[in-house]
Amino acid sequence: MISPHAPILMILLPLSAAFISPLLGLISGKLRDIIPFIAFLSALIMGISMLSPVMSGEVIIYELANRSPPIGITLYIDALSLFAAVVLLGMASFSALYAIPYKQGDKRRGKFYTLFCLQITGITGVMLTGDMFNLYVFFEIMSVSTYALVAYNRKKDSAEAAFKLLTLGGVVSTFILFGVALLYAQYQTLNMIDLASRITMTSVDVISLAFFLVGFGFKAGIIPLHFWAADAYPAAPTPTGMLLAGSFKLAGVYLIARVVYMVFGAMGATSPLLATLGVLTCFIGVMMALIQHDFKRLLSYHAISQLGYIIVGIGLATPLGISGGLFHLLNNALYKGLLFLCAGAVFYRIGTWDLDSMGGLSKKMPFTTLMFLIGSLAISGVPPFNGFVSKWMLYVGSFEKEYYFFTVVLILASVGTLSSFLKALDSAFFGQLKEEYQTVKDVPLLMKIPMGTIAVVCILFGVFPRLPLTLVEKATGAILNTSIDVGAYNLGINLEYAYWSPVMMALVFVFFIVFVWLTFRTGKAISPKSKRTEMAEDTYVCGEEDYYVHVGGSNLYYGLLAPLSRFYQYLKSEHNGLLQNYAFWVVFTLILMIAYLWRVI
Amino acid sequence: MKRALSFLLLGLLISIFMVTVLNVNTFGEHDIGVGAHYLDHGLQEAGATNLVTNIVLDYRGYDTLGEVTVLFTATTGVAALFWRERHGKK
Amino acid sequence: MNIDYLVVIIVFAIGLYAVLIKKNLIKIIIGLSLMEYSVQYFLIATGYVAGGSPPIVDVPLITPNTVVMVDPLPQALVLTSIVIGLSVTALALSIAIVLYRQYGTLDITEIRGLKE
Amino acid sequence: MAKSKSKTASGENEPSIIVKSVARIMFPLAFTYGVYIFVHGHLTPGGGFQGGTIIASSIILIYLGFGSLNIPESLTTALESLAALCFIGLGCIGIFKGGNFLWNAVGLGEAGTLLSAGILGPIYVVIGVKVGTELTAIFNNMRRKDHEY
Repeated sequence: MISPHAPILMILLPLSAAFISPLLGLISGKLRDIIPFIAFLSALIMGISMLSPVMSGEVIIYELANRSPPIGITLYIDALSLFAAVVLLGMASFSALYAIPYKQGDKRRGKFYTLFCLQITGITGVMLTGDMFNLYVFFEIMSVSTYALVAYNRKKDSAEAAFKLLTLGGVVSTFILFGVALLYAQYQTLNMIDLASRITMTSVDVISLAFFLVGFGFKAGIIPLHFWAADAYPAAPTPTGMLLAGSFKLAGVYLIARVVYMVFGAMGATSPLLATLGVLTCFIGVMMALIQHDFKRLLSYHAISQLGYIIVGIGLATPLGISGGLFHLLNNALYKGLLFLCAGAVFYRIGTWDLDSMGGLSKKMPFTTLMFLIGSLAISGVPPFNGFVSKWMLYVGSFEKEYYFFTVVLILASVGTLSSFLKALDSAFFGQLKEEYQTVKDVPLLMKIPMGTIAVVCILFGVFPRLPLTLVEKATGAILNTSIDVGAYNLGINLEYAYWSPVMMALVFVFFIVFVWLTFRTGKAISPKSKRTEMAEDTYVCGEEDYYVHVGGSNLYYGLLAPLSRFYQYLKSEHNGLLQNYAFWVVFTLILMIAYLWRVI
Repeated sequence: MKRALSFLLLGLLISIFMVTVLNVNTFGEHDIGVGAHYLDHGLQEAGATNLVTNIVLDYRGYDTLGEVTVLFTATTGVAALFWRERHGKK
Repeated sequence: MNIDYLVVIIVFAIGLYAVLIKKNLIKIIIGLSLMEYSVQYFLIATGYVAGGSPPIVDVPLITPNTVVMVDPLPQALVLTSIVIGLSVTALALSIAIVLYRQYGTLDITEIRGLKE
Repeated sequence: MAKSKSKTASGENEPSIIVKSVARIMFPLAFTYGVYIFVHGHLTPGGGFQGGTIIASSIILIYLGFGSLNIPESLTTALESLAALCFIGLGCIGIFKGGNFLWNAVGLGEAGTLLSAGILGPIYVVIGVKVGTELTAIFNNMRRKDHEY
């Protein structure tokens, strides 16, 4: 049943789509628009067809040009790479479907689709390759197409974000090339398996490892290297922004797991550093998100913060921690994608990203509101949504490793996430509907399909987490080079100090929904137009009495944040938009990594 | 302040490289590893007298496909940035 | 100690210096290219074999074993990375053109619309 | 942007007669040399990238000499996409012959002759065409002065 060429087809299908779509564009615009979707979907099917042999422990090695491994290039497909590639291609298909109506009015969209296909090709190529230099080449396809996509809108901010990303990304790509060159200079081979058996961690290897850590950490957006992310995610067109925020870091995290853990075998040395940086990322990302009043920028800082969880999971280096991290990666791709699509839907209809100027959209866009609600509950780790399961695994994982402080920070960050999403919900969807949005309609069906599907998957994974976790377990097993059964940990479900059951949680949640709904129905809701004369005492807020007071996005948590103004002053002075400052942090991280690794190894 | 720190970092990086990169191997007098296969068997297996071409197009032809794609990506990106509507086209 | 690789470090440091300190967009792009070139020098240098000739078989009758040739693999890698560097430079210059049109300046310290 | 409209195609300064004649003489030579470089990429130093670059510079020479260049964008787009598809197609020959992608399945000829290296020669030709058109397209895009924003 499965084709022996399925691995290469996973890359060739999106790649050919990138070349076919400009040709088709000369004939018919309609046909060109659906080409990316078809290509990603068929590549996804290729990936799924390989699932059963790979999940049973087989490693598929595809020898390109029929040259055996150390001589030629190979594609190396184990559970980890297949897991990453399938998640990526799945999200890419949703994004491509969403892009069809979203990009309809754009006359340049042919270029957009081509770049989109190339980006997916690059990321898939990075995930499937088994050769260090080939990794660099596909890494560059991914990076260059991302630069072009971020600049695509050619507005002020997109050009600026793209230039900063390009400069820092260029430096980082050079680091990676240097790392590959250092490896080649010592071992005269580029094959990953070959290298893994030869690396002895000389002082030159440490430099090379630091280069890779900075490079992949930059792509993922670990804290001192995250500056580009908050600029670039909002600047890119929404379908890309969604992938950048959700799935793009898949590549960064995958590469950390693949190269740092599996090729260098440096798990013991690097994992405490990664976990610490992960916690910092998580915390600072949320703190920055709390003060944002641009819809997409808020989501971007949350994307950074969610990455922190994943890195903590990877950095815990225990079976439970890594599977929690990988599962969170999958969940994050899902709900982050959903949230970006909702933000895109709002922008599609009202044409602004400013939270302060929105309000009351739930009356006009009920579907989008529901989707956004599901997304924000999932990202905040509220049971029974999928975000809770992976976060729970991370809490338990860090607790078991006796990183108690990390557990506390992770939980606090979840609280911060929930509160900033309350803010976004409140300012965008609830409250009073503004006059100018009276004629707003909900989004077209083609945009609803991907949003609805992702939301359903979010709930399914939350209630029945065993389903995706079998996949995650195998991927974890590939990293740790053993066969893992997270079920042995019982998902952290039934420990002596903790207990939860996803199905029970779902039932409780449904019960409360019903309860609230019944209360709402039997009681009498006070609508803004009703005279409130029966009430014993009227609270005078301000203005006319039949208005709700709509609190803008900027100052909902004023009371909470004002005492932290010193801290925020420092954060703001670092996020100052100055390229040299960002470059300084990149080089600083490099030296920090080298110093740390020298001490440890 | 940051400027001075940047110079400091640069100096640190140079000194780190001095003690490592300079010792990576002896210039011109080391084993050539995988490369030996291309020198010994390249002509028989792939057929081109230019052995670099054998590697670029045969042994590592997939890299070249990627490289061509990077150039294509850059071209498309430049075209997207400088795109303008032609009279009566599209 | 092996002084032959010193040029790699010097060129790399000059490139990084341009990115870290220089304010002009074009100089930053030149710095990026310089960094790229330095790694390419390094790759080429690692493939060198003392007294080696270019890896091209001149007359098909001579078996390759009789001539000392340099390692051909780094040359192939450098060929690839040169084209990649060229692509990045082309895109960087285009974005710089767009930035110049939008902001009317090439000074990166004045292009700070996105902060916090 | 609108004010330079009258001079967009022809450039500000009329090139001198020397530049013009040199461009006229050099263009066919440079173009042919570029084709030679990529056709013989598997025999001599050089290859598709080098040849393509020479071809693109010969076209840029035309622009320098005559101050105008009218290459429709659809032509460059079609050429580069077709060339890339040909590359993938040549790679797929290996799959159809029972091997893996990019397998050099076509029989090798006598070493040192033009048809000696199976699919390598055609691939370099395809790359030469592709790189030539791509660099021309980049130049063509960057040189324009009347972009829309």
